[in-house]
Amino acid sequence: MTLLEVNDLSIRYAIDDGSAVHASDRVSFSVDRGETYGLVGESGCGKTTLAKSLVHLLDDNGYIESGNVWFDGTLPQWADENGDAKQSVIDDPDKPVREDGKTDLAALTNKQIRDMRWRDIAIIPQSAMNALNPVYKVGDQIVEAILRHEPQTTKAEAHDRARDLLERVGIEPDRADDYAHQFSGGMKQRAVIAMAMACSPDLLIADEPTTALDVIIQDRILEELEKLQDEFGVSILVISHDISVMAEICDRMAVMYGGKVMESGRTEDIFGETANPYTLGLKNSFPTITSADQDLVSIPGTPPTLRDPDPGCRFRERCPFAIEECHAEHPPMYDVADAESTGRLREATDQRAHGSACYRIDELEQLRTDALNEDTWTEQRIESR
Amino acid sequence: MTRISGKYLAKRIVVSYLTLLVIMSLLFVLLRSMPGSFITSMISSGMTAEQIARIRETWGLNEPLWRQYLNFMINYQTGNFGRSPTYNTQVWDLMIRRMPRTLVLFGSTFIIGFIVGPLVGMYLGWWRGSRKDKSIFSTSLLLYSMPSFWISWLFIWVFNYELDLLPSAYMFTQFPEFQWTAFTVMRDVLYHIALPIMSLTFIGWVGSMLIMRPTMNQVTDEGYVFLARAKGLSERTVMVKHAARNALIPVATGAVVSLAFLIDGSVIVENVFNWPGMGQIIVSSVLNRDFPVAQATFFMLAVLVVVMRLLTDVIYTYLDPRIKFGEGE
Amino acid sequence: MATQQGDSGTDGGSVRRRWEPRIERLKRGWDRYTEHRIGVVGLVILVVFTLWSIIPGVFAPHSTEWIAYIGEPPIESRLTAEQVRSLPHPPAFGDPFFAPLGTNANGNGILSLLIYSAKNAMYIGLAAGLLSSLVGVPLGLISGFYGDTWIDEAIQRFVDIMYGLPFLPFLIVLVAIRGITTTNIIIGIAVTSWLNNCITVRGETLSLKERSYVESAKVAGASDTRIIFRHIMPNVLPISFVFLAQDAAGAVIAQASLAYLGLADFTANSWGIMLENIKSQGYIFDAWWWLLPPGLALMLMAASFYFIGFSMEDVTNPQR
Amino acid sequence: MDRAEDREPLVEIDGLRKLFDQSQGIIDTVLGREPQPVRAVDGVSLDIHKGDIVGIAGESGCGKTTLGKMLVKLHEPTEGAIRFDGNDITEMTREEEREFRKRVQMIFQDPFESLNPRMTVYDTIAEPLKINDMVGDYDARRDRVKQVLEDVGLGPAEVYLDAFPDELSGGERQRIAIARALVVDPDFIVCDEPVSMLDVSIRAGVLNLMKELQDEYDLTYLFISHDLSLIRYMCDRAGIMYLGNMVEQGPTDDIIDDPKHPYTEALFDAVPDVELGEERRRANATGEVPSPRNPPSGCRYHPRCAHIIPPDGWDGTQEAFRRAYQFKLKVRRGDLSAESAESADIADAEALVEHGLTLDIPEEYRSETEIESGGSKVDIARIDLPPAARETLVDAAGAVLDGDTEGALATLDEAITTPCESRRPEPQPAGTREVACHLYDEPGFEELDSSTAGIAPAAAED
Repeated sequence: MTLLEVNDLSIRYAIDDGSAVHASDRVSFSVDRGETYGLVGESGCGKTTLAKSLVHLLDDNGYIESGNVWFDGTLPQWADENGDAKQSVIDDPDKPVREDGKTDLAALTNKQIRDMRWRDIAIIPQSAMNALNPVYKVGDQIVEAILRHEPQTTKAEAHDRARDLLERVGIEPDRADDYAHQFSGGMKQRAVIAMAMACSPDLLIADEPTTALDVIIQDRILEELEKLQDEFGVSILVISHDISVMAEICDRMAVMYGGKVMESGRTEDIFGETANPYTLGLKNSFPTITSADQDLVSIPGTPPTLRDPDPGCRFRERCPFAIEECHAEHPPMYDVADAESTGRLREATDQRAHGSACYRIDELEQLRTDALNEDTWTEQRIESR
Repeated sequence: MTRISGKYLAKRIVVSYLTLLVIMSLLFVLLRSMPGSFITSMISSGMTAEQIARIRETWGLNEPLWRQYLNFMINYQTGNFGRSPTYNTQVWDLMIRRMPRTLVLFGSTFIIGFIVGPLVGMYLGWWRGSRKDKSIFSTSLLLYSMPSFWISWLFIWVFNYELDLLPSAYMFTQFPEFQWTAFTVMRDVLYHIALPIMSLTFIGWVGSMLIMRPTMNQVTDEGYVFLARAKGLSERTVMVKHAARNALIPVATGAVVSLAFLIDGSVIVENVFNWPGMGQIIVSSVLNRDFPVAQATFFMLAVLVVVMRLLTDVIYTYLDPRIKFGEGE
Repeated sequence: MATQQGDSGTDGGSVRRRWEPRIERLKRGWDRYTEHRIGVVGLVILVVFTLWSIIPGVFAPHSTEWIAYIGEPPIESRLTAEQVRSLPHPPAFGDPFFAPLGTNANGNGILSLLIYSAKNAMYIGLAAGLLSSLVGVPLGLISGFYGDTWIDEAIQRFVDIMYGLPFLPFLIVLVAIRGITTTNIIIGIAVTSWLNNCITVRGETLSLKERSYVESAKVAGASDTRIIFRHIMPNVLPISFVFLAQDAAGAVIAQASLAYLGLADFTANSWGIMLENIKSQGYIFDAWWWLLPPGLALMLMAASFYFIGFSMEDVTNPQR
Repeated sequence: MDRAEDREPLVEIDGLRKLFDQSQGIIDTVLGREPQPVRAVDGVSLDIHKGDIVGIAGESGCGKTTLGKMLVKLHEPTEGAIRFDGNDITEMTREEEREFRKRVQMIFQDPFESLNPRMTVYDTIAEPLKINDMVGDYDARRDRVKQVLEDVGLGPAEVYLDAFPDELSGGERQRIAIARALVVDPDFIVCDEPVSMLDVSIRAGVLNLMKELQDEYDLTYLFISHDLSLIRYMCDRAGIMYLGNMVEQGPTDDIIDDPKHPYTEALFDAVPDVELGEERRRANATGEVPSPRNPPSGCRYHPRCAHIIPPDGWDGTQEAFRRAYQFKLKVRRGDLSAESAESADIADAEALVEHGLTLDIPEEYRSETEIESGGSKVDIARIDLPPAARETLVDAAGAVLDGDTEGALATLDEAITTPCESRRPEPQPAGTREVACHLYDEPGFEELDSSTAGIAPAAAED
């Protein structure tokens, strides 16, 4: 069952001089209920922007230019007793609710989306270590979230729930009366996760959930997320630059580069049957702890600025496999399995299947072999092309 | 529940006391370095050398300077501020009478300034860069640039001279026909204090606004502000409850600085409005070389600043739970 | 020690090459500065006042000695009683004389006085601001660089003591000690106004010296002086310019306040003295043309410094 | 097997200690406030041989950066000696220090902070030359800078010479930081997390560059990183630090493939891997790193250790002892108090013991009853706790419920003891490496970790 369906979402940041940063460009992906979906990419690839835009939390100069965000859930006032959208709302052409009861988050006003934040979609920000307000008790901050979305709850009940939530993530309930500075780094992270579960949301967006943490604590937090997913059945959208973390926790993922999805599909497919030059390059440059002798090869050049980019493939300037076509237009998502079996390019119709945005996946075997060769990635080769 | 330990407080009081001692020594030296002395005005040409010597002895000026200094420091420990040659009264009585009048003026401007300033600063910082921010900010800088006596004159001109609404001088009606009750006195004081307060606060709030605005702006980038939004709270709640509460912390530090600004302002305003407080006598005593009074007024104002610093620390611990004074971690 | 000799360039080309990036940077800074409208306004006001102080004769209709009805010195006739009674005279445009902002009680033209007084305010503002930066910045640098040592502690205690002294009365004492001259007023203002400067520079220095570029200079063997002058000071100076502007504004106001209290160099022309005169001669409510212009001029001068200071703060703010 | 052994060490570190005093004002000193120093580095010994890349790994706050900074004389050691090429660097003459500064350099973590924003690339790189009066005139200097720029892969150099750091990308900045370190042609470079702020796709380039330059410039590196896979990629030898101590050091591959110290083991278990397939084991460690201001006594790691050693005569399992010991720690930290018992609805002492015996560890290491209860209690009957110990625990829990935490602690301190908390383990040779853990002290404890403890005597001679 699809929980979230993002279609052709484009996000821009306006700049003073009139140009715009294309932080996310016609991005599509979908998240199923109960699954962990990953958005992986380097800094500035648009992954965080994308996540924030789902609940309209972009910076002041950012805006959604086009696209839809279909979410299986709706505003409290549009819902019937089961939480589904009322028929009258579905029929109302002025309300952005689809036949199947999904609501287009992108079309909601700021005031409307506020009612859905945290109740339906909770987001753990990148700097979760600073996400707790230093001047309020940790427990009170959880209570605040509960009371905001469930006004009928009494304060005492909310307090009990806050303590219970903390205990579930492994924090002594008494610590609810402590301030954030009395918590260690790992505990802060757990507290934020507990807070995120306060209103049992359907979707949890975790932006770099373990980046600032030490490795042993990171390990525990990853376990905590898995446990919560089992317990609450929540879907998790993880955003991270750390490929190994993503490989471990995600069911499916999308690899982003320069505001575009380069490759998407099941985690096994992405790492086992890699089908995009960028992902291939990324794999080459990532050290693993298990293999003793490996040669790391980095991708030459630097990421594009995304300021009014030209229509060509975003990766072509760093790509050793770029061809004439790549300069004309960014490739659409092609179905990988199809290309591999038939040797022909066919645009992917199913968002869930393994897809790759590259004109050359019809010669996939060749790409994979060449990508393993270090010489392929030297600067000279790419420039002499 | 305060997080200041007794030991820390004791330490701070010792430091403040030492600071005051140094300030007093500095004052002693500086005041004595001014040319002339108050006895010059008491000595008339017809006096004999003996008479002059007696006057000098009465005011303790025949002793060597280091002796005078010691006497001064020791007397101050016991609260003996000496006699004023120009006011011809015990300086201590003078202080006791004048200090409250200054504090009334001072306290009310301070409070109004510290409500208006941070409030405006909060809005401007939150909407930094907006058209509203730009126009209000530049206007407030214009206000901040006005000489306080000049703005007082303008107020007097409008509210007293043209409209005849408010009195332009003194703290009480000079020859009251009314019954002396607490209520009438209070009403009379309020009536007289209106213009001085208006003049002071018209400029005074800008100081705390200037501190609040940038900190408020920084706070908007904090993770907890983002999280508060993500929780679905309204912009207003996010701004007031989460952002402003944190941005207030540095404003507490700024309070001491703007206090100094306010003292200057009230010195001028007391002189303009003939307000019978400390600011009025501090200028005249310096100009008349009335050392006992000058020393005492400087001392009292220094005590005010030092006490405010201590208070700021206490306020700090209430504003910021992270701060714990005087305990090793 | 490393000398700059080798860098002064063996040929003109290398000098140009060395300076080009810096000029480019300045240009970018200027572009960002001009984004702020108040900064531009402040600059325009300041330019006007600067012109007034350099070439007042071009703008002023008369000299400061000009007297209504009589004209420029040498003065040969006296005013009639009726003429005296008409003083201070409201703005007049040719009939009976030309004085666009009227005259004061002595018959001097307000506009001319106003323009000739700009020099005094400008001088006091810039000199006091500069002087207090010259005290505050080095002390702040030293205090921050030797943070948590007795040097720092001593400087900070001294700052505490200075904060305990009320600014204006203290200034009065200082000026009284040394005699009321413009120079002494400037020194007095500088002595009392370096505190904020010192504290801010100290804080900035404390954070700058933890930067790893300072540490890598240390690893390379750089001396303390080199680190202070090459690595910390250039990064502190922009902020101290902001404070210079603010101190200048404060000085302009402080001087006017002193004048109001009767402590001004009455041989000079200044806006403060114009206001002191209207008070002592008792015309506050009778001569708006005399009351308003000097106050407005003071306000605009101080405001222009503030405007420039705060716009610069934005330009130098590394967060952007 | 260990090629470093037959060469002279370039850097010898012996018993190095660094305590950071909390800042103290004059007034504090007068009033006699007790300083409580941060024990950043607490007794580290290490040899670095010429031509090696030695890695230092550890979590934040373990003292690895402080160690690195002491090696380049950014911090003065509180105790111990550092010898560079045979000379003690804490006792150098001015002249010797000048020489030392040319031979030793450092590369810092954050490329956005390590370049002065108001200096051009040329000025930045040329600065060490100027300070040390190395290359004569402007032109010669400029040529040298250009050459180094090309060496670090920033060619043509002209493009970069007059640029300011804010015009460059993170990777370019870090290369410039490397160029600045190389320009004096040093022998030894301390690299403090040199790539942690860089994007993955850029990272490998910088690492490979560092490897290439090592050959070209004949360099020795100390490579500090929290990322163990980078340590594995870069380093010949590695040391693992925990709370200022070196817990294990030796050839990198040996340490990673067969960690001996329980902390090292946990550290490597915690690293996720892109390699798909078998499920990774999670790290078996409790709690978080304690404050270096007040570190645990004895072995710094013992409060978190999975292999904590029971006292002589303990006839229950090691796991039972670990739980009992955690109970004691919880009482000491105040996590178990009459108040907390109340809020958790704990009726009697037995229940409090059951709650206190739980371990905050990944689920795969938990007992069944622990999992069932969501980590809030264990069934006391199902762990092999000696009856005497069990009695002590219940007594102590009773005291806790009565509000007498002191009494409870006294009881526990007497009964639940471990050599790990009383004695500080000395680094012991174990196979190809040195390990500081009581498990390797005497053969008597071998059975606790039979798979690894057997090889201990092998390298004891050197």
